[in-house]
Amino acid sequence: MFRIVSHTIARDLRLALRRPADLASVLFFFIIVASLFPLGVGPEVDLLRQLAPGVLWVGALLATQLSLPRLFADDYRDGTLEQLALSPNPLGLMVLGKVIAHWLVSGLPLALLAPVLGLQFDLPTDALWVLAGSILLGTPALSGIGAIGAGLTLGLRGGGVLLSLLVLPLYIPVLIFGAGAVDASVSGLGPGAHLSLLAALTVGGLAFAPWAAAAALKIALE
Amino acid sequence: MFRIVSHTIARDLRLALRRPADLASVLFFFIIVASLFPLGVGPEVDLLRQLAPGVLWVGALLATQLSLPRLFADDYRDGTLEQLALSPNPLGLMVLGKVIAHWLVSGLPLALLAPVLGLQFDLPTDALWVLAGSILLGTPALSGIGAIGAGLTLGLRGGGVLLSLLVLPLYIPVLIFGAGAVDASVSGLGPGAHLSLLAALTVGGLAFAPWAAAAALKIALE
Amino acid sequence: MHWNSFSDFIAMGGHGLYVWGAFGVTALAMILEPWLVIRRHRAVRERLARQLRAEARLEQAP
Amino acid sequence: MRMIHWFKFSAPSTFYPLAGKLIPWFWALFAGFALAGLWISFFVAPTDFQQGEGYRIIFIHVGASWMSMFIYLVMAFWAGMGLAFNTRLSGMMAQALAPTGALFAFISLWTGALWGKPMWGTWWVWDARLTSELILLFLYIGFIALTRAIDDSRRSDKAGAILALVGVVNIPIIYFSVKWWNTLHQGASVSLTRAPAMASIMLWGMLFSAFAMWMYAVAVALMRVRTIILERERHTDWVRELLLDRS
Amino acid sequence: MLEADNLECIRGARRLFHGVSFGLAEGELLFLQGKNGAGKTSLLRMLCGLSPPESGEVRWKGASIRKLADDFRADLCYLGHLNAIKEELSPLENLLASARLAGEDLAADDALDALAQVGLSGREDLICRYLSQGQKRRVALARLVQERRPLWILDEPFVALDVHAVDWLVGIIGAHLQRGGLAVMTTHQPVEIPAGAVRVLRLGA
Amino acid sequence: MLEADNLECIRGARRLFHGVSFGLAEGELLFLQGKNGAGKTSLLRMLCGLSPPESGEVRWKGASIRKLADDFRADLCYLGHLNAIKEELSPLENLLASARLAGEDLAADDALDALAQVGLSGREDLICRYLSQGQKRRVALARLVQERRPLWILDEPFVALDVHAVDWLVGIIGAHLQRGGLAVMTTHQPVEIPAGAVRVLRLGA
Ligand code: HEM
Ligand SMILES: Nc1ncnc2c1ncn2[C@@H]1O[C@H](COP(=O)(O)OP(=O)(O)OP(=O)(O)O)[C@@H](O)[C@H]1O
Ligand SMILES: Nc1ncnc2c1ncn2[C@@H]1O[C@H](COP(=O)(O)OP(=O)(O)OP(=O)(O)O)[C@@H](O)[C@H]1O
Ligand SMILES: [Mg+2]
Ligand SMILES: [Mg+2]
Repeated sequence: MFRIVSHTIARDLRLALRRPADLASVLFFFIIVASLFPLGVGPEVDLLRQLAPGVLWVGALLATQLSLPRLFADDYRDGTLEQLALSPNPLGLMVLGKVIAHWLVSGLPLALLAPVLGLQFDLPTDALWVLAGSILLGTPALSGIGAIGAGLTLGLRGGGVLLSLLVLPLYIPVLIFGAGAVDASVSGLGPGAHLSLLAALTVGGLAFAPWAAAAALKIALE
Repeated sequence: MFRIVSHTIARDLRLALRRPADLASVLFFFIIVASLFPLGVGPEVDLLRQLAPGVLWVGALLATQLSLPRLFADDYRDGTLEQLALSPNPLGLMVLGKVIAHWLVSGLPLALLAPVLGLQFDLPTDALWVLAGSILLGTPALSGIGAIGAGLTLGLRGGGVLLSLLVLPLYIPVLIFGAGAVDASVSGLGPGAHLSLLAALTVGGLAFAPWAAAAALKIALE
Repeated sequence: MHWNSFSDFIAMGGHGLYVWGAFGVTALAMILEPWLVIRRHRAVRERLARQLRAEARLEQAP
Repeated sequence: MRMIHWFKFSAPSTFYPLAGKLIPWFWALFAGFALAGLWISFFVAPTDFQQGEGYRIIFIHVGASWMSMFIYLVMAFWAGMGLAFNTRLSGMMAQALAPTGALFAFISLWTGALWGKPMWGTWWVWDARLTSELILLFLYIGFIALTRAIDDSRRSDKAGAILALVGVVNIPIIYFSVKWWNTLHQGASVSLTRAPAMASIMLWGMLFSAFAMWMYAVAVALMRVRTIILERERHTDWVRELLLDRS
Repeated sequence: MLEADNLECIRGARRLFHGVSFGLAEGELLFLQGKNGAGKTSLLRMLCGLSPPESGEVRWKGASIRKLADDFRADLCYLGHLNAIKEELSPLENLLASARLAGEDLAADDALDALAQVGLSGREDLICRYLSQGQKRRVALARLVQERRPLWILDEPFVALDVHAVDWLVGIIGAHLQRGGLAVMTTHQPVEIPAGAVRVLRLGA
Repeated sequence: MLEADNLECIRGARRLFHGVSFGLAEGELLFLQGKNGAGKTSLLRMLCGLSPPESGEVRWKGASIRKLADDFRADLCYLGHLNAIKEELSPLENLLASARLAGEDLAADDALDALAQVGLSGREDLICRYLSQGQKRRVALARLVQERRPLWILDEPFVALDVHAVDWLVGIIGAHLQRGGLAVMTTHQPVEIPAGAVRVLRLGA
């Protein structure tokens, strides 16, 4: 059972490494989004500091979300997904593997990068740590929920945009608790409560989402 | 010469109408981004009003940008692009047609929707008009520049994210002048200068971009 | 010469961290880059030579 | 006649050994300029009465900023030559320059940030010049990412060329941003038309370090282009001879 | 072993086929014929359990494949119109990855051997995007070399292959039947499978 | 009319072919042969001007196709491995749109007629996603019915077609040659084109 998960992770990671441009590009998208806002909003430092948690979390969310359409699309297009569905292992486990691999190449690097961008917004050091932590905790839930959306929109033309439509509303709780944690830390309250809610979302998401996504995939293949 | 442009527009519009989900999704993405920010940032009205031009423009920009990867990808995958390149008409004109069609199903509806979202941020009426006008004027440039990026990244795996990386930096002037126009109108200065700069960008973009994009497409097909 | 001592020189009138941070990272980058380039050049030469030798051998022994 | 010479040297097989001979000279020039520049920056230039010792960052900051823009222009020039005349070497030059240009853009940002903290009290402001320099870095990275993502060298040269040419518009924006927008960042203090606004010794320091960086950029780019030439020309007879003889 | 009982397939307003029944025993090949659009692909996907029949049932070893689920799939090897290979992996990596994901262990040597058999020696490490149409198909077919599951379902396996490759594939399928395997296959090209019992089913008028 | 002069093709480290030269006159068919990966598709794309040859030149009516550019393309009809049809348009819409984008006017009646000839009557308005593999290929081939340009370049046109459709296509190509057209074609299936001069070019050892 764990072997099938780890094989899937290994394969997906290898594919991801085969095109390092992808990984880099998710990160740069994050950087660019985080840099667009100040340009649109204007350069006042105080205003920007207030905005920072929201902007960075929205950026992380959009960056994750951008890489979702390809979670299953490649496998679908070239027929691999059919083969996976026909393999004698539970499809849910393979989806779990794919979700974990997706997190490793999106959520994890985003969490590492976020504090650097936080500096641009002049966030205090404490808040930077909380920012990284909250993104680390929250992104697995994003990958999991995203997998459901990616499964449901698979093979639909314009799936990419439809996908955002389905997934972003489900991302809102993660966004609220995530940005909330950083806000709380900036304003001197402890971020603990928010972080534990985030952790709960992630555990729930990872336990439940792969199976829902697997069901969606089976429908897409019919 | 104009016939080939209009034929291309007609075909692309028909395809777009065949999947109305797409059009709807661009709009909903815009709505969702514009609604995520208040959630991430918090509900103070004054703060939000200050943010509005930037957030709405960034939203419009990301929404346009999201629909770019499919500008040529479908035609490439199913072989239509080869056929276009082999047709005895200048490829640049067909690209121009595709760019205009893209604008008609992305930029135009965004401009119509933007004032409604502006209301959510409590923008004054004048500013709402300027917002709609600036988006109307600026988005053709976005579609044009986007076409270059879409052509350059065509057929590359992970092209979608690479595309954002290439295109978003080039979008920044449009963003600055666009959001600047709204800002200027909010703060009582006239938006005229910003708007004419936007118009200049658009004219330049539409005159030049299709040919650059066509060159990129020919390279992708080699 | 307006430095009274070596520690004065390091302190840079209180801005030592900034000045040395700037010069240090620049120096580091300008050492690292050529080093990487040279290393890659050597690796490429070796790899290509190996490949070409293998090819030559294949051609000689049909 | 000119043209013939030009095409002769733009043949990779003649350029490769030529570059090999030139590289040491550029390193030597680099060393000379760098020593002179460093000497001026630390031992000749006086303490600034306003900014204290912190201003010594200027000696790298300005040079790196200039080079980051200049290298982009050169890169775009090569790229355009490649598109127009279909010379193989041009694309290789463009690709060899990009990482060095990106490095200088990064150094400009880094030193600027380290200067900004003591001077303006913040690492970063969203000022037009700073922002456009950041965009320049993104453009370099975009160019590198694009050319790496395409593995057919001919295609990647052409695609990169289009991107480089499109991105050129950013350079005047960076340069004139201080004039166009009223910003925190310093305006141009070196100009050909009017007398230098700063002490001439500082000007010399900046010029020396900028020349050092220039020589450095040429040397590194030549080294890199030699690697690229080898990789791309590995099937030609001259590379075969070159590699099989020596090793 | 494999039984189809009164299968019906409806697509849109069209009834593609109905009352399709057959039984297939060990060592037998079912050759599905019919003109373009007759419903061959649709029937094969039904036999795999990918799409449910409108009415009727598919049975494997006497039990419904819906119920058997994973147990049925463990006995099945399906090869569709699409190749199921990743364009950015090499043939070798593709073969290893697909074996692993199907829950099997394939040694690298065996994989190399299989690739050599399908005529891809020298291209084991070239990414598949650069392969020709026929070479891509060969990568997909290389799976069959080591495949020991009893039921093969092949949808136009000969497409894009040159004559040598067609001969090779015919041999592989023959060997599979000899071992007591079952196969269901479609193709528009005239081929001769040198095997025991070939049964033919024509779909459509 | 069509001349290839000493063409060379390099892909990655491999020289696929070199010194390929031929001339093709009116009413002649060039039958390109070679095993999978020999470079047939690559050569056809070169003849179209889609990818430039490493060395050598393609000439049409005596002038280089690089120079002729649009004038050459106005005489050319290319049909590749891919069908160039939109899955969300119907066969009729596909046919009309592709004719228009190629700069030709096709009357709806003629288009319907062409679709009927390729055996798609009754499916003119079904979107192409639902068509079977062979039916999609037929939509792509329907272009040829009305096609009067002199040079046809066809890359494995018979793939996925059933026997009837193959016969029909053979007839269409024959008629084109009879009219004085030129054609270059590859296929792995054995077919007989009933036409004047068939020249054969084998790529690869
Ligand atoms: C990350 C932050 C910064 C960036 C990206 C940046 C960027 C640049 C660029 C691109 C130039 C060259 C443009 C030209 O010569 O016209 C430049 C020059 C210069 N910068 Fe900065 N800068 C930054 C921070 C600073 C700071 C904090 C200061 C000092 C308070 C400063 C002072 C100067 C000066 C004096 C010049 C030379 C202007 C001239 O003589 O032309 N910069 N910078
Ligand atoms: N929604 C629909 N409405 C009407 N007909 C449909 C619909 N969906 C599919 N069809 C028809 O169902 C058939 C599907 O056939 P299938 O793909 O199984 O054919 P096939 O026998 O495999 O053909 P080929 O030899 O071309 O591969 C086609 O004739 C198609 O036109
Ligand atoms: N980068 C590369 N490195 C090495 N070989 C390559 C590269 N790109 C393509 N090739 C080879 O070039 C050939 C391309 O062949 P092409 O597609 O023209 O073949 P074909 O004759 O049409 O074959 P098929 O009958 O299978 O369609 C293949 O053999 C492929 O392996
Ligand atoms: Mg079929
Ligand atoms: Mg081919």
